[in-house]
Amino acid sequence: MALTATEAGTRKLSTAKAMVEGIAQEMERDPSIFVMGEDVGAYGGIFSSTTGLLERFGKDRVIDTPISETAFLGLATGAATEGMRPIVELMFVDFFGVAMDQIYNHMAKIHFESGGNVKVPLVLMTAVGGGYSDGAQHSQCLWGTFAHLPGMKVVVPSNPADAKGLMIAAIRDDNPVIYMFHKGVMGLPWMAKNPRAIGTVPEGDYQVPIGSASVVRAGKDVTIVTLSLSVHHCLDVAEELAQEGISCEVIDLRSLVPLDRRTVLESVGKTGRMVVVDEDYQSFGLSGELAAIVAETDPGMLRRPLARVAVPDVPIPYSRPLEQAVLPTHSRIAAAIRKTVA
Amino acid sequence: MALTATEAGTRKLSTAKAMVEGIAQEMERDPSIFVMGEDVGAYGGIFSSTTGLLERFGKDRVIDTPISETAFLGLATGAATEGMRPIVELMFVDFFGVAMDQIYNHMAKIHFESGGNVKVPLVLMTAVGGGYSDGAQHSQCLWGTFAHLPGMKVVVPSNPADAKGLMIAAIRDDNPVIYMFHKGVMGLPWMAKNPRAIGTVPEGDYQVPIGSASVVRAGKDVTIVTLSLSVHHCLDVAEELAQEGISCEVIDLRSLVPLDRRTVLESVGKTGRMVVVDEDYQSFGLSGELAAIVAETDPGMLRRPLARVAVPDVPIPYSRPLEQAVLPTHSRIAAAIRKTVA
Amino acid sequence: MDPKVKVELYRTMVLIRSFEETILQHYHADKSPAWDIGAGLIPGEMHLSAGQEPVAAGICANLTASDAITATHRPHHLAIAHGVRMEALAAEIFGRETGLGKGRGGHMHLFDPGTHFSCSGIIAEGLPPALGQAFAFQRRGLPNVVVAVTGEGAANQGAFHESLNLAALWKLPVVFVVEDNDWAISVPRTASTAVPSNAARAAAYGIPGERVENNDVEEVWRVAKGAIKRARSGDGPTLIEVHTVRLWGHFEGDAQAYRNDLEEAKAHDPIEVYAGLLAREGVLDTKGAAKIKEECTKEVASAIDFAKTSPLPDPAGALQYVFA
Amino acid sequence: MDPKVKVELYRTMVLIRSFEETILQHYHADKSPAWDIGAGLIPGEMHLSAGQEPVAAGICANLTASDAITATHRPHHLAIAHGVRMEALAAEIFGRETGLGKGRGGHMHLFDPGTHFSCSGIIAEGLPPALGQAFAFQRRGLPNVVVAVTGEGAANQGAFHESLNLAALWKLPVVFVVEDNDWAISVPRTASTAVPSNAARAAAYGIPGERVENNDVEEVWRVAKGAIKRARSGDGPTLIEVHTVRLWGHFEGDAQAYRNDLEEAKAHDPIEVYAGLLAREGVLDTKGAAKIKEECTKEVASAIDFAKTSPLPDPAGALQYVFA
Ligand SMILES: Cc1ncc(C[n+]2csc(CCOP(=O)(O)OP(=O)(O)O)c2C)c(N)n1
Ligand SMILES: Cc1ncc(C[n+]2csc(CCOP(=O)(O)OP(=O)(O)O)c2C)c(N)n1
Ligand SMILES: [Mg+2]
Ligand SMILES: [Mg+2]
Repeated sequence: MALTATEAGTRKLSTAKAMVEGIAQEMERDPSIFVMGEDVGAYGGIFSSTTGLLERFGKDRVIDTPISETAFLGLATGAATEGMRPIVELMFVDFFGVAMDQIYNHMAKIHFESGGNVKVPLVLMTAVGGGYSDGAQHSQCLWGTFAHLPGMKVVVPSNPADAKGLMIAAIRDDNPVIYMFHKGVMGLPWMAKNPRAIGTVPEGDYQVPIGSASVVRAGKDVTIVTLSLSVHHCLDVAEELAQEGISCEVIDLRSLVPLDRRTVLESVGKTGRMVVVDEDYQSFGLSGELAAIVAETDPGMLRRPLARVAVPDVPIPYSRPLEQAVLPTHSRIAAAIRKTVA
Repeated sequence: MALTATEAGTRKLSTAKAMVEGIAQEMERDPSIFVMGEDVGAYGGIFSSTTGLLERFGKDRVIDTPISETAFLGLATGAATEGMRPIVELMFVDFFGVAMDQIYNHMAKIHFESGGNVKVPLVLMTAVGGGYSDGAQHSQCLWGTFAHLPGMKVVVPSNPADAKGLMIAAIRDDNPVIYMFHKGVMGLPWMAKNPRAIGTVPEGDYQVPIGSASVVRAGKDVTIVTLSLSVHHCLDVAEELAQEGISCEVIDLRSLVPLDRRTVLESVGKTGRMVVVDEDYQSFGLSGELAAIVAETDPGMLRRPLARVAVPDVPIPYSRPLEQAVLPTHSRIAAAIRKTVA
Repeated sequence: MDPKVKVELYRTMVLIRSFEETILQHYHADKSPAWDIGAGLIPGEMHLSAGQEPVAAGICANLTASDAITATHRPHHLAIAHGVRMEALAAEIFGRETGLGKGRGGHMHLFDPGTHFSCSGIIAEGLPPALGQAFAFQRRGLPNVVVAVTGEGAANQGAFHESLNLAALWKLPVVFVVEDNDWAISVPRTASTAVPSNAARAAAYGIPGERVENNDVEEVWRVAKGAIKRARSGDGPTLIEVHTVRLWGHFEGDAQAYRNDLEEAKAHDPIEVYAGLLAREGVLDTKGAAKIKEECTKEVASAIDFAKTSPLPDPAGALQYVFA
Repeated sequence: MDPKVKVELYRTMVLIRSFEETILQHYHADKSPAWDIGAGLIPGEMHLSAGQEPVAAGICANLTASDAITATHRPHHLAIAHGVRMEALAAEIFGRETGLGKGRGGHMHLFDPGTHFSCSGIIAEGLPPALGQAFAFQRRGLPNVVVAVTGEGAANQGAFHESLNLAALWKLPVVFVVEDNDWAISVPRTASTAVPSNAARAAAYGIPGERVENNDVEEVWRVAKGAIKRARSGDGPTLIEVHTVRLWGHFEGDAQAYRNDLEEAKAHDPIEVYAGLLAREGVLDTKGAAKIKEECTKEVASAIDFAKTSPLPDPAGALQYVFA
């Protein structure tokens, strides 16, 4: 069974395989870890987030559930309070509403309400994002919703190496961590693949610290703050705009809670311009928070108006031309950057 | 049965009574309106939002439900799609998580998904806010959560006259409207009363337009943007600071969706300073959105750093000294304003 | 049973299958060589109902366009059987401006006010709005009923319980139908449900519960008839479970590697089974069946043609319809 | 039944009532003249359990501190009967740094890892975490069980259904207990629940269901004993409903104008009823009962004293404990 495939030192994995590798290595190490969710067993996860785990760890540790998100997410919380370390999958983040009370009033709050006496170490992993015409109930990102509510860490990897390192960090964290993976970065064989969905992944056991953003491209004219699949769109646009003499610094946030304010502020302090590219809904979300961080530090930092490239407060439409019109696509990103540096 | 009490022209009502009056007048006018929720009948609503309605309109139109929020909120949606106009109560907004799928994937999206063919005219009213030691699961505001997700209007009255006018506007709106009333502005006999929780309310039928903020105090040094109970704290602080020669302009947003950008921008354009006072969690919420609105219009507008007085991303603690430390209290607001104008 | 009804049941099933086969074909036609779910004339997830036609045909033969029906993520069979305009249905699936939702909804979000048809992509969460339609009918003194359909996997979701209790409590005119196709994606019924029949769950709400075995369209028709009559006369809801079969994948692209019952399932294609029965009964001969097939194929072809020649939505309108 | 057990059941009930009466007194003591829910030494909502002591006493007599119990917004009786340290319980209610949750939780959010006690203010949503405790016990091969308690109003919440199905499916060592006190705030059971007994709902999960009538502490004890034994031996969950009584308001300050059964309820105070029985049986005479009362009063007084003299949390620590 080949969970990993080594290729002469620079071994490349898809994001999905990198996640699975991180989970598997941790499960080897710590018997209190188990994986639970809908179709995580024989199917291997609808988005391949658990492929091969059942075969490797058996059905006592890789557990298919009924379609009872409230029951099994709550079960994960309770098991965590008794010292286990569950990794539980919510198949699409869009389904959060059937179990949000468990997530938000229990998983996220028990540690606080207990005055620190009860820990809830678990990973809630969930697929996010659109772009393949899955409609209004299966295409959302919603990280702004989770980041607004205190008590859970929120991580959002964009590439295979980070996916593994953030997974290991999330598993070892003593807090509940929401791990949001975009379908478009998983490297699935049945979906349009971003070329960077396959990349070099260290073999061993390593963590990407939660709360630390990554400057994925250095530049001096404008700061692009983004995350998840949009990182790749932004890198593509940055490459293109470099030809026009525009130098973009691209920040992959990687975590929303905690948010790496310093990396953002340093960059904006340098470029004086900020474009936020966010596949979540625009208002009352990430772009706002970033604007506030700048404004409460030094509003003079921004020499040009903030630009936001996000979903313009509309449910995600099914039909392709409409969906493409509301997503943060290459052309919208490029236009926003050009306007900001003009 | 005295739903209203006239006193020589300037009739005063509590916010609760003003809401009920608005509902009752509309129910008289339109037989398709009904009221539904837990304890809305004989009890009259835990926060008196339906007092007297059962006696007046009978149990076919004022309906107690089982504790099945998913079922009865969804029922309201379905009844609305068939042309009725439900007013449905979620007792505390903190309980949203048991029914968020109905609220957010159905109520809010059906109109869009149907290409405008199916309307969902309903009012979802819900109590928000803390300050009386009700703990982490019964004290939240969460308006940022609802404002982030497209498809529903979000109104948040702060006083009796607005409460009635916004209720009538919400009932007549052809969209789902979340109507969030703070327990502390209702004028309840069993809770610390803000003096402005009782005020003059026009007798007749009038609307406060949804999406229009109100400048409740004009000033020139600093713009305080706020809503709900915090409006009153801000007015008190503004009064106090006037003695020190600080002139505060206080904006009561009244609606978050749609958001009255113009009123905010005009004021900040004038004062060059913004303090946001928000009883919801600080990050990824209202204060961010307001910062973004300014930053995307003209970051130079702000001559001093933004100040945010909100709940600092912590669940609401039970014990009084802790709760008071995290709420936007008089002293925190005053300190933030002083610092901003310094 | 009236032979005319039998033929109608058969015709409805054939019409559904013709439609689904045509969608299947178009769905896969332009996704290769590197199969991409987001590519082609019909992008996105596609949940087809082949095998479950008896549920749709048997129930909907007892309904009129004034009655409502709520379906799941797998909604086409019910939409067609209930009389949703096939052109508008097909156009929505093709994402066209002429579709039921002007291309905004897609195949899991079909709304047809004319026939009170709706569906939802969230498991069991179509039931609560169905209660509201029933409530509106009841309060207005209308004789209409609502049929609310879910899968057997969905019967373990909280919304199922809340909806049955509320409907029973208020004697709402609803018929709850569980399509038991043995699978919830890759999870077999035995791994999701603590009881062998969801009909047993009716006891938790003091309402009648019935299970129809063998994917038997006539039995569905009979049991649904009784339940719908009961609902119409104000006696409240009934819970019906139909043991049916999912002939194809959960969604298109599902390799079904987890499944060991496929051969057996294929051997129980309900349309073939019913054709055999009607032939044996002398109700419909091969020629009659062929004629029906031909008529259905034509109807479907014209609907698909309408869809394919309809305009895609103008991106300029992407922000429309958020608010009324 | 062993007379010692009987006396213990009685003592537990008296201890609970003493505690609740003392809380009641302190709660109201400093909220007048203008009664303000947020004022006084004990602010906030206060849901007391007077009348429901038989449930707590009867169940917990069968548990050890290695077993878990999950309660609702009305949790004190279960906490006390399960052996949660009364000082820390009282201190939490008074919002002190020495409380179970260092004042962060409050009376609806009590967590005691030592006795695996927890509760939640959200209706029926305490059940899913209880499954997880049971899961952990099961997977580790421990003989411990979890008792998961809700009200009869809560039995109509989706979480109830999902939890029972999952527990039955996986044979988790859980005992579900429904406290039927006839009311969910102002909504009577008949207006919320489609069946007369929640025990009937066990059929929906293929597990045993039992209803205990008359708030009978000994019958609770007997039925719970059987169910706990069953859970411990790996035979899975049981659903028990106890018909009990809410002697006081839903929360303090509730005028109960909606209620017409108050006189009758008062006449059925289970502690008086049981005292009468034990006297008739010769198990406990008036003197013995008085002694128990006195001991309990003392224990409570000392716990309350501890709470009142403990420090309030330092506001400087308000941001602590969000993350571990
Ligand atoms: C609340 C929720 N959880 C999970 C899903 C993902 N999902 C879509 S269909 C499905 C299986 C449904 O099984 P069943 O109810 O038996 O219907 P079937 O697909 O067999 O028709 C799942 C798990 C969803 N749409 N909604
Ligand atoms: C999901 C949810 N809905 C509503 C409430 C408000 N609420 C608190 S207690 C209660 C009544 C509970 O009734 P029951 O379950 O019978 O318990 P009892 O109070 O009688 O002990 C309600 C409606 C809540 N806490 N959570
Ligand atoms: Mg199924
Ligand atoms: Mg009760």
